[in-house]
Amino acid sequence: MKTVKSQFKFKGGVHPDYNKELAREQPIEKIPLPAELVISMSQHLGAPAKCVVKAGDFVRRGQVVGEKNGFISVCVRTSADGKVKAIEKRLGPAGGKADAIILDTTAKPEGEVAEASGPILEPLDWRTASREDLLKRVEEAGICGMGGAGFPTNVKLNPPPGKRCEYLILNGAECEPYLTADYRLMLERAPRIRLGVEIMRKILGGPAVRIAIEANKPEAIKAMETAFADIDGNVEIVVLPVLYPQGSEKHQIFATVGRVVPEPPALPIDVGCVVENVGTVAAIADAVELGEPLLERVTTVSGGAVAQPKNVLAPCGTKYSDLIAFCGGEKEPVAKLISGGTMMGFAVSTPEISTTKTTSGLLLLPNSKAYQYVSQACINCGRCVRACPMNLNAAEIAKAVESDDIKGAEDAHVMTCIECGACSFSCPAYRPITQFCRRAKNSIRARIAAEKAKAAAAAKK
Amino acid sequence: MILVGAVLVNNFVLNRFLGCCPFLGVSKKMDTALGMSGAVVFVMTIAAAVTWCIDHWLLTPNGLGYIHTLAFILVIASLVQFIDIAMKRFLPPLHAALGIFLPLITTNCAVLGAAEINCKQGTGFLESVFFSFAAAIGFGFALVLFSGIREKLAHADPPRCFRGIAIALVTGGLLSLAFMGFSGLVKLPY
Amino acid sequence: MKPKETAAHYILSSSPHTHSNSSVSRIMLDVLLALLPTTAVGIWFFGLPAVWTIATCVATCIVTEALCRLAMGRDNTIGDLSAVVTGLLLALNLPAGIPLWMAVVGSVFAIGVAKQVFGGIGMNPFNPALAARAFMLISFTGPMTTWLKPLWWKTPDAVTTATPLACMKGMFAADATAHATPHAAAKALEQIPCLWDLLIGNMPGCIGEVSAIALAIGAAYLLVRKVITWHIPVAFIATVVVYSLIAGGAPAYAQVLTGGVMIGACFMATDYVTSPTTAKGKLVFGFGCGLLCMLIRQFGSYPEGCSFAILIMNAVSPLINRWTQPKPFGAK
Amino acid sequence: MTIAIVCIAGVGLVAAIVLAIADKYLSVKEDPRIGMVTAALPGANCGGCGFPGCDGYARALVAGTAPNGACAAGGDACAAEIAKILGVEAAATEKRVALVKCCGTRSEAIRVGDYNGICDCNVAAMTAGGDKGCTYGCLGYGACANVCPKNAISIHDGLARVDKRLCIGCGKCVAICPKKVIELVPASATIHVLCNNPDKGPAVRKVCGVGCMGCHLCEKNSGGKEAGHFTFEGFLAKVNYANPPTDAQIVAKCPAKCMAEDAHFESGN
Repeated sequence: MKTVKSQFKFKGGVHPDYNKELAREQPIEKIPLPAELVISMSQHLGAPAKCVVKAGDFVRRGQVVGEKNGFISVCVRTSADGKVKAIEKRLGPAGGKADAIILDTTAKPEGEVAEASGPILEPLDWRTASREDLLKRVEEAGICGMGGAGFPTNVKLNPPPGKRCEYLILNGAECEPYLTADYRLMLERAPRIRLGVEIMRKILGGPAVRIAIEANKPEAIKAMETAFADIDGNVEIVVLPVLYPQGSEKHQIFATVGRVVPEPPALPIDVGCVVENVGTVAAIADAVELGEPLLERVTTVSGGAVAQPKNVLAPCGTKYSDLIAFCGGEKEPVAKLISGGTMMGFAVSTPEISTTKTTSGLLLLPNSKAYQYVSQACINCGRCVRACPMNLNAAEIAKAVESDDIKGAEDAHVMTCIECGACSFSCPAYRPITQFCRRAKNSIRARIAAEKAKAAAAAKK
Repeated sequence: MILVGAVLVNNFVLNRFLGCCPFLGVSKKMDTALGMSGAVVFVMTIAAAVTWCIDHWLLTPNGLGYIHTLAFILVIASLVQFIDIAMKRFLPPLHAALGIFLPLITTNCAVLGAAEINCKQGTGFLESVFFSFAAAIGFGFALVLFSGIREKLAHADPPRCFRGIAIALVTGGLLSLAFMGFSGLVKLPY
Repeated sequence: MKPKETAAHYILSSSPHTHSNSSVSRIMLDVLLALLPTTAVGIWFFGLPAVWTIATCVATCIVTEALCRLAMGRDNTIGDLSAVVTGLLLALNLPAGIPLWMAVVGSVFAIGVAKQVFGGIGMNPFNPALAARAFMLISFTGPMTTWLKPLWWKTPDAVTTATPLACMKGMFAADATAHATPHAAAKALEQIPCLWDLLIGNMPGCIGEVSAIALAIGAAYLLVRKVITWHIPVAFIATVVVYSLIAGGAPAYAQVLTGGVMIGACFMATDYVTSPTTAKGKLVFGFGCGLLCMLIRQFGSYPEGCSFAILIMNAVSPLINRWTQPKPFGAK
Repeated sequence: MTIAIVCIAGVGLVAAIVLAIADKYLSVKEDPRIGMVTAALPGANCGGCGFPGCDGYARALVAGTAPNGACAAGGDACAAEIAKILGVEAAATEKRVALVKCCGTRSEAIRVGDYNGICDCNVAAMTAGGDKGCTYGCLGYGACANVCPKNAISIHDGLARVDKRLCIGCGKCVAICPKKVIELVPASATIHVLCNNPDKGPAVRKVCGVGCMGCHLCEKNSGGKEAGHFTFEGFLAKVNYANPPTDAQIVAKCPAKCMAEDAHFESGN
């Protein structure tokens, strides 16, 4: 085990104000169980889970309420005891609608139902358990990537035949402004993370381990050094320079091991790497050793307008309004409510939306911090091109999309865009470049889907 | 010298203002501009060779210098037709891209202009062919430059009344202005 | 039956939700600040006429911009200061003694024809100030090449004079025949001001192009503020130096320090809108500017090729852009 | 003079022979029907069909990749002629036009946030599901108006409206709308339900003053369920366009005010 400095620097990147001091020193606090939870069936990337309970049912904490629905999908378990009030389509933070269970946690079970006791799943000893058992446990615990995208973890940990994982990279960069959830996790639950790493190493067939942490988190680096001090095998802590988007999967792989993931549809496993967020790793440790599925997560509640910024451990499905109330409410009027960080998070329209497995932060921005687009003409200054970590000509893409030339945007490799926001961040004309890219990607995806459907229909004929 | 002169200094489009129709018509996309340039280079070079032969061996000996314009039009028109057919057969994508503009070369004053200038200068065969070739390169150069600007202008947002060809003309004028800087670079006899 | 508005009413926008605080007007302000030294030196050497020319150009540009936007029914864009920059740059590229009405015509051309017709800031294919200068050079050749002698207001006997450039032009030819008539070359060399004068700007020329030191200070400021990158100025000047070393004629330092090379390389060619986006493209662009500038200086009929060279490269920059697209991270 | 005539004639003759030979040996065999179909089309090259010019559409027709009847300029007569050339029956279709099934104007439907970004429905819908309280309704950012080849759609008071006379029923707006609020309906139908929200009455009322609550009054007033003028999806009434209602009375009787008699905005009126 040793600590090394990152040898590779990717091109581009920006330096937003991190504003982490707001919540950095706040220990993780557990929120009292809210009276109502809204548990979405779509908390992960891929097909939403299939709801298997109905209104009026009484469910026990940890019970499967949504079944895995396809290969890229995970199951959903209820985060608390309670009675299903209704199943409705609810708006998620990203703007999509999905079935959600409205759970009344104050309801008492009818009749004589035995008190739930003991662990939800049978605890496993990872040393003796088989690789398949461990993988199955990750799957049935409903674990997905907790960094933001929510990719099903069991799929990631099970590389397709012919591909081998050489490096397991732990993402502790947390480069999003304001967010400190992963940081607190690394400080407070370092042994858990170590246990998770050992389990994952076993599942993946003993890859080398790289723990990537940005240089501005010396305490976290120290905590990791202590926790991993006596681990054997090829394990390194890689200290990354402070640069957004250091937490992006592709850039982290480059910064830690110097490998470049080719353009989509290539995945990190194609260059022998698996990247997991530290939160996910801790969740795996819990699922295996304690038999505790992924039912709650740490969410940073911060931003200038919240009274007491906190790192809250809250059950998945907690409404934003409950989180805000737990953090002392609003200090000043909120201009923008953001689910996630300021660079890639989603602005939401109402605090009635609830958290998911991927909600890493909830930011309440006052008017002074909520910048608005005014969108002047592009002056071709090239700042976005220099800032783009994917080395795209963002200005060109934005101009093409602005004049409805989606084909032109596609030719400029818009599909490679990771929507990190560095372009819009650095644009002196305040152009919503990232949004232009999103628009292009959206219509290209729609077109490809339409073409596929057409081809499928033709094949049927 | 002829090359530099014809490409930069006495550029057909930007200085002699010959061939403005395809200059404006085919310059919206760079790919078509490149194809068109190729076609013009090809047509102009061959046309120069053919017209030189006709002028020297058919018209001048018979004292028919006064009808050479007529004869040239005839020859160039058939030549373009021939290229049109050949291209459709051998290079269908290019043909599809050039579409309506290929027959336009038929009446392209640049082609005829080059032949006329050759005639007036009384230059030798090789020199004539080379001059036409150079002039066509110059035409193509201007066309490609212009198409680059127009592709950029496609994302611009000019006032409504200036959209389309109006703005292209303004741009062409400014480009011509810039090319004035080359004047005197090569002292050509014509 | 109208439903009540909910209490919370947030701003909904796509990420990112934070910004670097850079802005167009701040960039333009930086350019203006960077031009301050050279403006001051120009006014010192050329006196009141320089003040009037600058004031006229800037004022006309602002008014034209406002009127154009009004006529088009679009937002007023004076606030982004780009019109002020255009006006100042145009004025700095004019001889101090030019009749003011010509300065007005040039400014109207710059904003009206070269910029707003295309839709305003960011859309123009050619640098407005340079397009206007080229337009004026062709339309008003006489006044545009009549130079005030520096510090003429101190020694009022000889007011106008020739620029060193005109002398240097002869030197290309003189150099070729230097063996036959060594005196001609030596005589031409004598007419070039000494290095110190070239650096501080004690020579006839346009208001803003004379003082290399002042321009270098401005360029350094822009580089430090990261408004421009080093690529274009360095490629431009290096090409001029290499060319003059190879082709002979006037010494390389004189080629760089006279005429519009310094202001062109640092302020005109680096105009964002009309130059390529990528570093590679910028190098090609700078090289092209330098090469064309020297070609025109040596062979062309105008003594100065800098503005034409940049204008032509402006036209080429979409092509350069097309061929120097950045390669996406991970692309083959 | 004679020489001149002979010369020109000679040159012309040689050229003609060369061209004739070229035409014979180098010409490309094309499906003759392409030429015939092109001739049958109006030749306006308007692009309304979505193909590059009439020739492009003709090629697609002959290749079987395009539906007949997409040419609005040529109309039914043209379609019939093309059908004859291609040897297929012309689909006897009634003219269909786009209908925006929403009447929640800015004053009626609440907005839950201040949208700030690109003026396009699809990206607006990606931003917190859009700024409209009703997540089914028209956002009014004009994605449909942008794709309409006939400029038949315009935005009024935060709502897209279709000009029935200009609409050619190409369906591009239907495809692009993120809220799926646009439907192609028979041009002859005059009574429409202008709502797309299948939620329960109180939920609809919370976000829109003119949303359908699923009260079934329109059905009752038009002769009951047996008459079959309406179908219901959740708490949303839908006109059965196979058997549309004709009695304008029901429009006035709709308590939610979400029905309209000929809802198509006509430009100039």
